[in-house]
Amino acid sequence: MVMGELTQESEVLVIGGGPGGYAAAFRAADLGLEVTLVDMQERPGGECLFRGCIPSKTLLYLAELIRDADRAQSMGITFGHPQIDLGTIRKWKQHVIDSLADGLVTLSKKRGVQLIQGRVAFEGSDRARLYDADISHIKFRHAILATGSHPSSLKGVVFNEEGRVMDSARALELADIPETLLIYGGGYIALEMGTVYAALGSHVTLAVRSDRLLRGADPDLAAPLIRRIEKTFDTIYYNTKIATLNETKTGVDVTFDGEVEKPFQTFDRMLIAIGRTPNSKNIGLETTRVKVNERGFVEVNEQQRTSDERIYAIGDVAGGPLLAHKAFREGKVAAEVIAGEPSAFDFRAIPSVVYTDPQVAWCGLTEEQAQKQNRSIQVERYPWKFSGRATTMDTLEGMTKMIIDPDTKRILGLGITGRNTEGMISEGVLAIEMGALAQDMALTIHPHPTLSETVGEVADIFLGGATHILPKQNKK
Amino acid sequence: MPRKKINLPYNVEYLSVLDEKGTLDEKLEPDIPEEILLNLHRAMLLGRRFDERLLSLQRQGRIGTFAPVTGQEAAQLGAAVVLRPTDWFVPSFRETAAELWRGRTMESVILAFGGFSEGARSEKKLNNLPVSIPVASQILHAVGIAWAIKYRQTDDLVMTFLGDGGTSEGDFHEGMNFAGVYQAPVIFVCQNNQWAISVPRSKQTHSKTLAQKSLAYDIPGIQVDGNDVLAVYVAAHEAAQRARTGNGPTLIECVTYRMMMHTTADDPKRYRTEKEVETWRKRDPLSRFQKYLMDKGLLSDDQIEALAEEIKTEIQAAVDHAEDQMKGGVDPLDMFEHTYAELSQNLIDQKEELKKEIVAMKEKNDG
Amino acid sequence: MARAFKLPDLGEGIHEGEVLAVLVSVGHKVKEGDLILEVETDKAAVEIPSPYTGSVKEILVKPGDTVKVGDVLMTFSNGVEAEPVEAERRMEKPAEAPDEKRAVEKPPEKAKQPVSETRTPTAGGPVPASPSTRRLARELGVDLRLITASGPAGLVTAEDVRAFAEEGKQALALPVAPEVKPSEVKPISIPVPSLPDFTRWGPVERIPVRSIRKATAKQMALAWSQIPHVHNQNMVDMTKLEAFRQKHKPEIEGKGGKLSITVFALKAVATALKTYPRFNASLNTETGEIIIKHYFHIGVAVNTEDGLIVPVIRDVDRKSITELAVELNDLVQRTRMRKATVEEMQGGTFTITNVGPMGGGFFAPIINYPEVAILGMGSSSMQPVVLDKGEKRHEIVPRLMMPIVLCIDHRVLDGADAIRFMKVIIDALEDPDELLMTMI
Amino acid sequence: MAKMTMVQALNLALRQEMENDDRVIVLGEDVGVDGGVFRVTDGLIEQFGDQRALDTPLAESGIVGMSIGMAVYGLLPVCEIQFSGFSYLNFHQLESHAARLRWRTQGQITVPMVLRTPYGGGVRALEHHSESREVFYAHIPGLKMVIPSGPRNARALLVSAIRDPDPVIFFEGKAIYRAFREEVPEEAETMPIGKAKIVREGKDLTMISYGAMMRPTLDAALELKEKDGVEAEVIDLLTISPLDDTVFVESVTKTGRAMVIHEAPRSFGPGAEIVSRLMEKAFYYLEAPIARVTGFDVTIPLFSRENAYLPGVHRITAAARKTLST
Repeated sequence: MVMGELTQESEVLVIGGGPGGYAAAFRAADLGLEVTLVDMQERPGGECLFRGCIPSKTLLYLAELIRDADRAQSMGITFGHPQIDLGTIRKWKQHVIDSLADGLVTLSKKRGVQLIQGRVAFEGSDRARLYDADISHIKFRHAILATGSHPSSLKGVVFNEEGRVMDSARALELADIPETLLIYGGGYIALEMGTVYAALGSHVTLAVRSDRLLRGADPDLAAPLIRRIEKTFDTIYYNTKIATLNETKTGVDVTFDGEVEKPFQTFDRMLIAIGRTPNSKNIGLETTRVKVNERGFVEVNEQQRTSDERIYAIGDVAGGPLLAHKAFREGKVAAEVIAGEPSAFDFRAIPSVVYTDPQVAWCGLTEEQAQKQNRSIQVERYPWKFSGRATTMDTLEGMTKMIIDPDTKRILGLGITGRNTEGMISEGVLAIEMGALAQDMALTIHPHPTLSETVGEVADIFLGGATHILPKQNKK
Repeated sequence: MPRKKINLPYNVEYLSVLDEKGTLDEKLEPDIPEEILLNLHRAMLLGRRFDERLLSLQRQGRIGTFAPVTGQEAAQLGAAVVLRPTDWFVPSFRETAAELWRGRTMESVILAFGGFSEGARSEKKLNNLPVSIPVASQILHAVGIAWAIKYRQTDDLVMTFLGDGGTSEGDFHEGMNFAGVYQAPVIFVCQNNQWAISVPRSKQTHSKTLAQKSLAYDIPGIQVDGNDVLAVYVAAHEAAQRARTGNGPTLIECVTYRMMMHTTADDPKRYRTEKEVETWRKRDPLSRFQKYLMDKGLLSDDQIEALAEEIKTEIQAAVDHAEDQMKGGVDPLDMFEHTYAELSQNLIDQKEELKKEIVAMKEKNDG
Repeated sequence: MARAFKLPDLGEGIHEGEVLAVLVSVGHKVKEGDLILEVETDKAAVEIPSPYTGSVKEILVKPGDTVKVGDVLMTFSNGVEAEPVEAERRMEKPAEAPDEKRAVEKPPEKAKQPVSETRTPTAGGPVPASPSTRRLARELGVDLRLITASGPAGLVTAEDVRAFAEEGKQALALPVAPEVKPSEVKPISIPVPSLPDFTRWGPVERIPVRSIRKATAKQMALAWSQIPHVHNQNMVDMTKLEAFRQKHKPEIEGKGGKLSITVFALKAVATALKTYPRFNASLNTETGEIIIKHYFHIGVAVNTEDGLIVPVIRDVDRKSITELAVELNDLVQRTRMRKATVEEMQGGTFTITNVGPMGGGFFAPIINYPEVAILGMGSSSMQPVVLDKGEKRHEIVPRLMMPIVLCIDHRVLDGADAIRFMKVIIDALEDPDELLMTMI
Repeated sequence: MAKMTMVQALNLALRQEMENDDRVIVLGEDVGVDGGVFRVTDGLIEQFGDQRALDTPLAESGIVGMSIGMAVYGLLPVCEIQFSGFSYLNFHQLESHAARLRWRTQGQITVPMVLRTPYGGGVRALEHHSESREVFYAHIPGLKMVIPSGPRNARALLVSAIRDPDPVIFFEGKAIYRAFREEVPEEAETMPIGKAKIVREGKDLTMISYGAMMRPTLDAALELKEKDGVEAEVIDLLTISPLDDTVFVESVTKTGRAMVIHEAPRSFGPGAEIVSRLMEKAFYYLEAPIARVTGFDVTIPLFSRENAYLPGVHRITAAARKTLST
């Protein structure tokens, strides 16, 4: 266009093409609504596909291969030292992203979802302005806000293209394999990226403000992982803050404030992974009745509706756990509510999976939460050293843990650490959602030999009769 | 029956005085009074900053579509600077910087791009025509004015602007031909900014240069580095001498570049590469000229900074002033004014009709 | 059971804060999410929402106190719990456990929820039920917490939900009564049978009952169900008054007024009310008192585009015909434009409704609760009237006759009162001089 | 069937006609690489090459004159003039030649070309980008003047125009280019040129309009139904010339009341011709004067005053109520 401003009308305007956004758009289209999806990227996928979950898992899989090849030695197979070709790795990663992104484009086309590349800012409760697009305004009947979040930084630190101080997105670009890498933060992103770089040969130092890692998970679940990274990472500094940070041509100079013997150190690169900030600024929310809380998250009810009844918010920007699978569901809920269905974001368990080595996965109530709520629970653990399958794979550090309501005998939570927990956790999620009793799990036949048996057997323990463990004494 | 080469009186020159870095070719340096040099620099800086401000206003939806001039400050100002107030200035639509030089206020520019006909109004009478959006259509008006000047035997002249695209329009060739026939005191300044929206100069015409189009009409033509304000000045100065001394028209091709989009509604990424833009960014007319002035000791970084501050406040004042007027709203009934010298009965009736409607609307909205 | 509320971890390594304000008091009923405290940390002042639905049992902090994460701040009785999870923590640790705040079963806003005294919500955590069952509950607008579960260990099954919804239907009763404060009236709740599906017999359109229509519906149903109405009808000879009216119309219009029959009626009614104060009253069934009002604010029913509105003219007794003509005209105009203020709708002691201009004849208006009488007027028309000329001689003459009707609250007034009251009005209207004479 | 904006629908029409017939050539400023400034010709150069999607030099007269030549030779040129406000530079080519060659050569030489151009206001544009001058072309014998009102009929009419043996001026309303989407069938669909259409049945009043004005007209008809219980019959002309009067004449014999809505200036506008036809053919059925809701007889103002110039729902319903009350 070269002149004037064109306005388009749209039944549903979805702002942001991440997992939440495209799930919402697709669901709305399937329910017969006219959908326009606007994203700054040309293709849907968002942070998760282009700069998050997918690329990181692509790299973590490679890390796992390297580790397995190494472990194989003790089992009688010796591979040569891995030759790492960053160029090919990047190409492979890009190929993974492209094939998934192109798939989403096709799905959008086939569903009649209109994709527009551009930036959106509200101009009221029924109008949004588009920047850098052929259409300059959209009049919508409903809008679904799915703008997501971006990595938080430290005061005065800005992430830039060439900088040595990276956010998770930059770290995934794998510009090089730094000799030394400092990671600031103790969450799953910090641990996963550390695992990748350590596997590729970097000397990783981890600094975390609190006294522990992976605070969302129960300590006994995180323990095997921590034991492992204490080996693979160079150092871990607990209760440590970054006092000063200075980027030079050759490296990043850092002074630590905490339990560090050498408070002043220099690293080739640094990754800041201390959390994420919602993208709720500069999108014209002030022109709507949408309420944003003091941390920038958009307030929604269980129908994902904001305080502006035409506008819905889903995914990271709507707060809650910043996870793609939570955004997926919220997106569907918003679309269904708009289509007049009695849908609501009502769940009993959102699974969390950390793709480190070993993996950590949990869902529902954790032991810690139960204590906080001073709620009486019973906890059962199944150490994998009793699992045949775990033994065949030499992954004995693993453990399966179940949280049970002592009165109702209902399963409240499940936690697993070890290999392939990513696939096993879903059984726990279903059990909790269905309100299953420990007995239901115990009576469900699990294939042998598999790691999934451990889920059945941990329930058996509760009932006092696990096959591969001696029954506890004095247990009713 | 001979067959021989016809020697045409003119050939096409190329001129550049400052190279891309801004280093001077002494023997070509024009003798320009310091004062003019500094005013010229100020005008270029103003043109640049004002353009940037307009863009941000447009991006915030505070004004409508407009055509940016960034990158072409030298091409238009280097030429316009030779004009006297009594001369006539006949712009196309991408000469905002030159328009300001010619006395148009920034307020009026903002108002016009804000969709307010008030933007056309001017307190003092200036020998300027308003922008002419239909490409090349203004050229013939320039020739007409030039003919009239000649008829009145003053030594004023007309300077008209067009773009590379404009040279494809019939009006351009008709204008050149008339000017040649009547030896009218007119200067055709072609800002060859390489792009007519998405059509590159190479696809616009088969000719090697645009300047050579003058040959067909026996008019002197010269191609200059349009990002070299000194070269533009020299060419314009000579052309002015020619016009004022009754020696007819001149065509000046300023080779420059449209650094921004065609208009704010256009997306150049669709048809040209960022790389190309980058190579031209290195030839920025403003920094080149600044280097020249610094080498001459006429300008320092501090002075530039001070000047920029001064300009910033000036622009802010204009924006505030214009936006006050815009926020004040407009009387729709004004649309009937200036259709004719006086309202026909028909228009009086229609004006009354609209008046009633507006009242009815108001009541509807209030009640 | 009592539940303790401790200061949640505010993240970013914040371990303590100062209590700025306590936003609730003991006994205060709070819903999950209601703000209960303001705490100032070194980062920011944070408003802390209640994690429970229930009532505040005790408050253990006061403004100025410094509290540490984990300190008990207040306790709640029979709270329905929700996990307090807090945005910043989630940011710090994205893999945090789910935010169950919104997982608490809530009936969807729109759907009606059956009220039942016999069952109270089961406290403590979400009700066990499969996702599809929970969705079914939403569809049927059922609150899971109210259901007695048949599944193992209190698992609510789809069948339980359906069964409950069935019962619920019968329990559902939404007459106008609930809107009225019990102090005013004790509703005899007769269950309203649910409507049949009309589409079985042909296409239908659904128009939501809104604003004025709704208000009218409630007000009328209330009045009709509470007040035993007695009607008293009559014909008034308007011939003289009409002549008088036509004569003075122009000058009144000159003053911006409209000399309508209603204007005279206002004056006549005021006179009658002064003579018979019991018509200017309300009945308090609670205390068994009749409240006589010593002011005479008369409402005039105005038919607007959006429905019936009754603006009130104050102190009619103290105003002249001209004043009334001007005020009434202005008030009616503004009412039609919905410009009249709420105050102007309140405080009426008696109501007049004139359907004459629309050509209405006899009709029986409903008393404007809590008033005790209303006067209705129809349209005048020329009619043959038999005049008694004395000595058994009669004459049939054409006269301009207007039907009027007075409706009274038989709990406060009797037929005899009505006739007397009516007499005053008729005399006043039939003879302008009389009207001007009696006018107080 | 996919939902499309008018831009996408027009693009589909061009694409399919170009696929079916190699005589179809698209030419104009920026129609190639840029895909047209409104993207109507988007992707055509990629699919058909620069010999069938020609980026021309900047010369309207050249574009149209050359199209005439191509058509004379037997091609089917579809040229684009970027904005109707610039088509005056090519006016003489239309008036003097495109419209007359058939007559001048007594049918020996014909000009089966299409001139596409955006028209109309409502998009906050600068001068020369908002006018509605369909009568200029409708007034020229030998030209056909078509104005679609939405994605589906735009597509069908453009296909018909391309296949039409005579020169067709095809106006596209900028304001509705992307405003709304409609189901547009994949398989090529045509619509007869010179045929109006009843888009809303009614008995009380006939509303006649076309192009971008159809939306406010239909909205007004809806408001009249809801607020006044009036059943207005709405007619979409689709073709301005040759004007199909059968549909609106018949409608008016039924309703007895009529109004014409267009954004072009009132005097000598399309309304003038429509009203004359009604005088000639439905005079005795009329119960009220025929109302005209149109732009005023002034140059369409810059966009700060544009909305006061363009007929809107309020102005249309007001005129309708006036007509109905006489």
